Amino acid sequence: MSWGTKIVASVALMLLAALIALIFEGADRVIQARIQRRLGPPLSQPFYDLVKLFAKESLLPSDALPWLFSGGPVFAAASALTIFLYIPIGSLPPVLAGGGDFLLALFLMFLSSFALILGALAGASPYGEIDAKKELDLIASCSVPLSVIASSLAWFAYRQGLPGAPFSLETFVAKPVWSVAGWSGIMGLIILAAAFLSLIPALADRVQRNIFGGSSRHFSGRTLLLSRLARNFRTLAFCSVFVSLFFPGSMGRFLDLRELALFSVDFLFFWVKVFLVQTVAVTWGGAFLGRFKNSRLSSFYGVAVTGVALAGLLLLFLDARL
Amino acid sequence: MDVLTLPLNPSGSLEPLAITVSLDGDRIVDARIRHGALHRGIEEMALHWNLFQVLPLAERICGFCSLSNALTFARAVETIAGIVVPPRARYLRTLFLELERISSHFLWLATACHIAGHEALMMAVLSLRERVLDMLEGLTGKRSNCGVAAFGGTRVNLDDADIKALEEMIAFYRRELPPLQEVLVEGPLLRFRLQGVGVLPKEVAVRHGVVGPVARASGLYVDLRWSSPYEAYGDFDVQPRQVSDLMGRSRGDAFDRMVLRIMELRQSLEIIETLLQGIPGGNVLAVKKDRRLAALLRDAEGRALVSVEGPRGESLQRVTLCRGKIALSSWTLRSATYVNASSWPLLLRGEELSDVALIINSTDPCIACTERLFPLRPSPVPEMAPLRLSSAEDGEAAKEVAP
Amino acid sequence: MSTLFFLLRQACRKRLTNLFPFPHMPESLIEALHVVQEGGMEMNRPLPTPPSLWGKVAYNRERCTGCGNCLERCPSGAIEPSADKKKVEIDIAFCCFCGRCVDSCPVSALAMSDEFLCSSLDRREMRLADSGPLRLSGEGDLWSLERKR
Amino acid sequence: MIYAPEYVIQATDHREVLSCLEGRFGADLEMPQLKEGEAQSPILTATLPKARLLEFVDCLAEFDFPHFRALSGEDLGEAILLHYDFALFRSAGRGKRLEISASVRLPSGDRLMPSLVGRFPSAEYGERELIETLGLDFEGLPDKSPLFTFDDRGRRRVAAPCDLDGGVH
Repeated sequence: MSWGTKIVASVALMLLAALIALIFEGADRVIQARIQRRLGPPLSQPFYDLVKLFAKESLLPSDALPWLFSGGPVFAAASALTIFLYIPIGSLPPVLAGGGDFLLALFLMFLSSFALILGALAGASPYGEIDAKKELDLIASCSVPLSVIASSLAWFAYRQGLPGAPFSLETFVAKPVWSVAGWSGIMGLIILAAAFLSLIPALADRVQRNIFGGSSRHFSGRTLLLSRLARNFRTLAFCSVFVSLFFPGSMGRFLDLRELALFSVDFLFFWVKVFLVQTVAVTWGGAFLGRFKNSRLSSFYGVAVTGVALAGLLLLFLDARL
Repeated sequence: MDVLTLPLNPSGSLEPLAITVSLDGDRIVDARIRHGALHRGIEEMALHWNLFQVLPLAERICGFCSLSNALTFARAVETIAGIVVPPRARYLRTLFLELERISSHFLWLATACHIAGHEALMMAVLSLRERVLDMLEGLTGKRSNCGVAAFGGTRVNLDDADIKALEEMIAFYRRELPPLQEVLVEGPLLRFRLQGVGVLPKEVAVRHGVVGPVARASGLYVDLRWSSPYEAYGDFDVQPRQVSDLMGRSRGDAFDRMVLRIMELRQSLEIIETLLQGIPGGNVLAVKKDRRLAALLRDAEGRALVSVEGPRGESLQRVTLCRGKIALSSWTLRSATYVNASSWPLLLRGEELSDVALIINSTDPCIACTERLFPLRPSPVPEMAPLRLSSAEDGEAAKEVAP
Repeated sequence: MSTLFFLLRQACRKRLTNLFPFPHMPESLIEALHVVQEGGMEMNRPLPTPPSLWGKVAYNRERCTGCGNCLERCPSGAIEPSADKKKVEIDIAFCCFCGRCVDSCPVSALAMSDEFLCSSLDRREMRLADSGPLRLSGEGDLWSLERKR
Repeated sequence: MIYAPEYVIQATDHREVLSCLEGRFGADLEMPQLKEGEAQSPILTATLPKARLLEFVDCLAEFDFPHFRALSGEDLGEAILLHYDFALFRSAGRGKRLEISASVRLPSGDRLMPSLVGRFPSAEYGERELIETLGLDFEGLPDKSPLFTFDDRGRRRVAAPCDLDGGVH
C-alpha cells in the first residue's frame, strides 16, 4: 500500500470506528435500561449528546494547566482511535501492520487512560485528584493480569508454531489459537478469555468506583465530549482486541465467498462479534461489578484475576509440554 | 501524616448535609457534619396555627414517616384530652403504620442499591415497592402523606374488598420477596460492597442511644412495638428482629442493617396478616361531631410525651396544650435521625472516602425530620428576650403546667 | 448465579416506564387535555387512578352555606372568603391536598375530585370559585373512561 | 463517669425505682409521680434542682443504662423549663420499659447547665440546639458551635423576620 492509500484508509477506518462506538454506546444504554425495566433513551441519543456537548462552553478551572487540561482528553481520544489501525478487522489486514502490534495496542490503551488521568490531574482540584488516583490505582492493578494474558498467549502461539510474529494480532486472526490447543490448552484459553473479559469493564471505565463522578468531573463542553468519546473508543478497541485474539472465525470463508464479498461479510461479522462481546462484558459485566470498593476492586484484579490468568498460563504450559 | 481536609457537598452524600472529612490517603481520620441546609421552622410555624391545621403539618414533616409523625402528634393530643380511640381505629392505625414501614424500607433498600451502584437492583426493588404504594393509594387516595390520622381515630375505613386486596398484596410479596432476598443477602453484589462498612458495635450503640433498625442491627433487643406496645401492637406478638437469627451473628455493619430491614419487611407482612384476621368492627372515630371534638380540644390542658416506632426508629414528640384555645403551647419533635446522627462521625472514622454516602445512608437518615428548627430571633448567649410560649395574640401570660 | 437469573428475568419483564402524555410539553396541559377529549389530538393515556384518589378540590358554590369551617381547617391558607362574604374561593396553587376541608364541610359542598393534573402557566387559572354540582368520581369526567376499561 | 454500656435483662419494679429515687433525693425531688396507663408506657415524672441532675442520672444508671431520648426546653418567661427524657429497661421485656422525664427549672438569669455529653454522646445535638434557641450554656460541652443555623464562614446566621417576606412568591 502506498502512503496515500494508507492515510485515506486510516481516516476512513477511524471515522467508521467512531461511528460504531457511538452506536454501540446507544445500544449499551438501551440494554442497560431494559435490565432496569426502563424504556431508555433512543439509539441515537449519543449523537444528540455529541451535538449538545459540542455546542456547550468548555470551562477551564482557574488553577488548571490549560494545555494539559484540554489536551489530555484530545490525546486520550486520539490514541484510543489509533488502536483500530493495528487491529485486523474481519479478513482485512490492519492498516498499519507490524511485528508487535498487539503490544502497541495495549500500550495505546494505557496511554489513552493515562492521558485522561493527566488531564484530570491538571484540573488542580482535590476531588478530581482523588478520583484520578483511584483510577490510576485500578489501571495499575489491571495491567498485571493483562500482561500475563498477553505474554502467555504470545508464548503459546510461538511454542505451537503459529505462522507470523507472536506479538502480532494478525497471527491470531490468520489461525485461531483454539485450533492448535489440546484439551488442557482449551481450558487454559477459556480461563484466559474469562480473565480478559472481566478486565474490560474496569479498563473501559464502566466501573463506577468513586463518589465524585470520576476523573472527568471537571471537564465540560468539548473536553467532556472528548473524554466520553475516549472512553467509548477504548471500550470498542478493547472488545475488538478480544475478538481478534479469542474469537477470530471468518464467516466469509465458511460461506466460501471471494474477494469483495468475503471482505464485506467478514467486516460486518467482525462488528457483530464485537457487539456481542461488548454486551456481555460491558453491559452485563458492568451491571455486576457495579460500584465496588476501590481497594477491593484493586485486590480483585491485582490478586484474583492475576491468579486466574496464571492458572491459565499453567494449563497452556502443560498443553505445550504434553 | 499528611492530612487533607475535604468538604463533601450534598452530591457526595445524597443528603443535604455538609460533611467535612480529614483524609489520610483514602482513609477518613475525622469527620465533621454540619446541618443547616434546610430551614423548615415547623415547630415555630405550628405555634401560630390551630390543632386541626397542625395535624396535616405533622404529616408533612417527612414524606416517608408521615403517618408516624402525625400519629405521634394525634396520640399526644388524645392523651391530654382524654380521648379513647375505638378498637377498630387502633387496628387501622397499626395497619397503616406497617404499610408505611414496608414502603419506607423498600425505599431505603432502593437507595442502598443505588449508592452501591447497582441500578438494576434498585429498579427491581422500586418496582416491588409500587405494589404497596398502589395499595396505599387505593385505600387512602394518596401514595404518601396518606392522611390517615385524625384526633380520636382514623379518617379511613376499610371494607371487605379492601381487606381482600390487602391479602392479595401479602400473597404478592410472599411470592416476590424470597428471590429478592436471595439476591440481596446471599448474592455477591451487595455483600462485597456492604460487609464490614460502617461497623457500629453493640457497646457503642448502647452508649450513643441509637434507635430503630440501626440499634437492632447492632444486636440491641429494642423495639417500642414490643417493649411498650401502643395502638394494637399489645394484642399480638411482636418481637424485635435480630440479624443473628438469620445470619448466625450480627456485626452491626451496613450489610446487617440491610438484612435487618429485609427481615422487618417480612415481619410487617406477618403483622398485617395477623391483624387482618382479628380486626374488630365498629366506629373509626371516637368523636363524630366536629363541634364536640373542638370543645374537647379547647378544654384540654397538660403535657404529653409520646413516641411511636416509625420506620426509622423512635419518633418522639412533646406536646403542651393550654386550656382555652385549640392551639399548641409548645411542641418539640425528636425524630430517629436526630438521635442516630450523633453516631455518624464515629461511623465514618477509619472508613474509605468512597463509603461516606453508603455509611450515612445505611442509618436511613431523614434530614427533613431532623432540621425542623428555624429560630427566628437572634439568640445571643447572655441577654435574650423570652420566647413567647403560647400562641396567644392578646399577650396572655402562659401558665406553667405541672409536669 | 441466582443473581444472574434474577437480572435476566428482570430484563424480560414488562417495562415500567410510563410515557409523558404528550411528546412535547403543551402551553397549557389542561387545554391540551380538552383538545384530546374532543378528539383533536392523540396522547399517551396515563395509568388508571383509583376511585379514591385525592385530586383537585371540587367546590359546589350553590350548596355552600358559608359556615367557614374549612377556613379554619386549611393548613396552607388556600381557602379564602370570597368578596360576597358568604362563600369561599380556593386557590389550588396553595392547596396541599390534605382533604381536611372536605371532612369539615357539614353540607358536603366540597369533595376531592380525581383530576390530578393541575399545572398551569397562569396563576389566576388556579383560583377555583365554583366547579358546579359535584360529580361522583368516575362519572363522565376525563379519566373515567380509562378506569372503566 | 462512664457506665458499662449494657442493658439489663431483668427489670426492677417501677415502684421500687420511684421509692429508691425518693429515698435518695428526699425533698429535692419535687412532685415525683408514676403514671401507668394503657395508652402509654409507664412514665415517671419529677422536677429536680439543676445541681442534682448528674447525681440523678447516675442513680438511674444503677438500675440500667439509661437510654437518653431527648432534651427539650420551654421558655416560660420568668424561667426556662428543661425536660430530660430517659428510658430504662429498654430490652427487659414486654411492658417493662419505664420512661423517666426529669424537669429542671432554670430561673431567668441562670443560663448555665451541666452537660450530659460525657455520659450520653447523643445529648450533644439537644444541647447545641438549646444554645441556639434558648441561649443556654452547657458546662463541659466540647463543641458549642450552632447546630442548624450558621453561614459558610461559621458565623451564626440570624434570620430577621423580614427575610421571610422578601419576595419568595
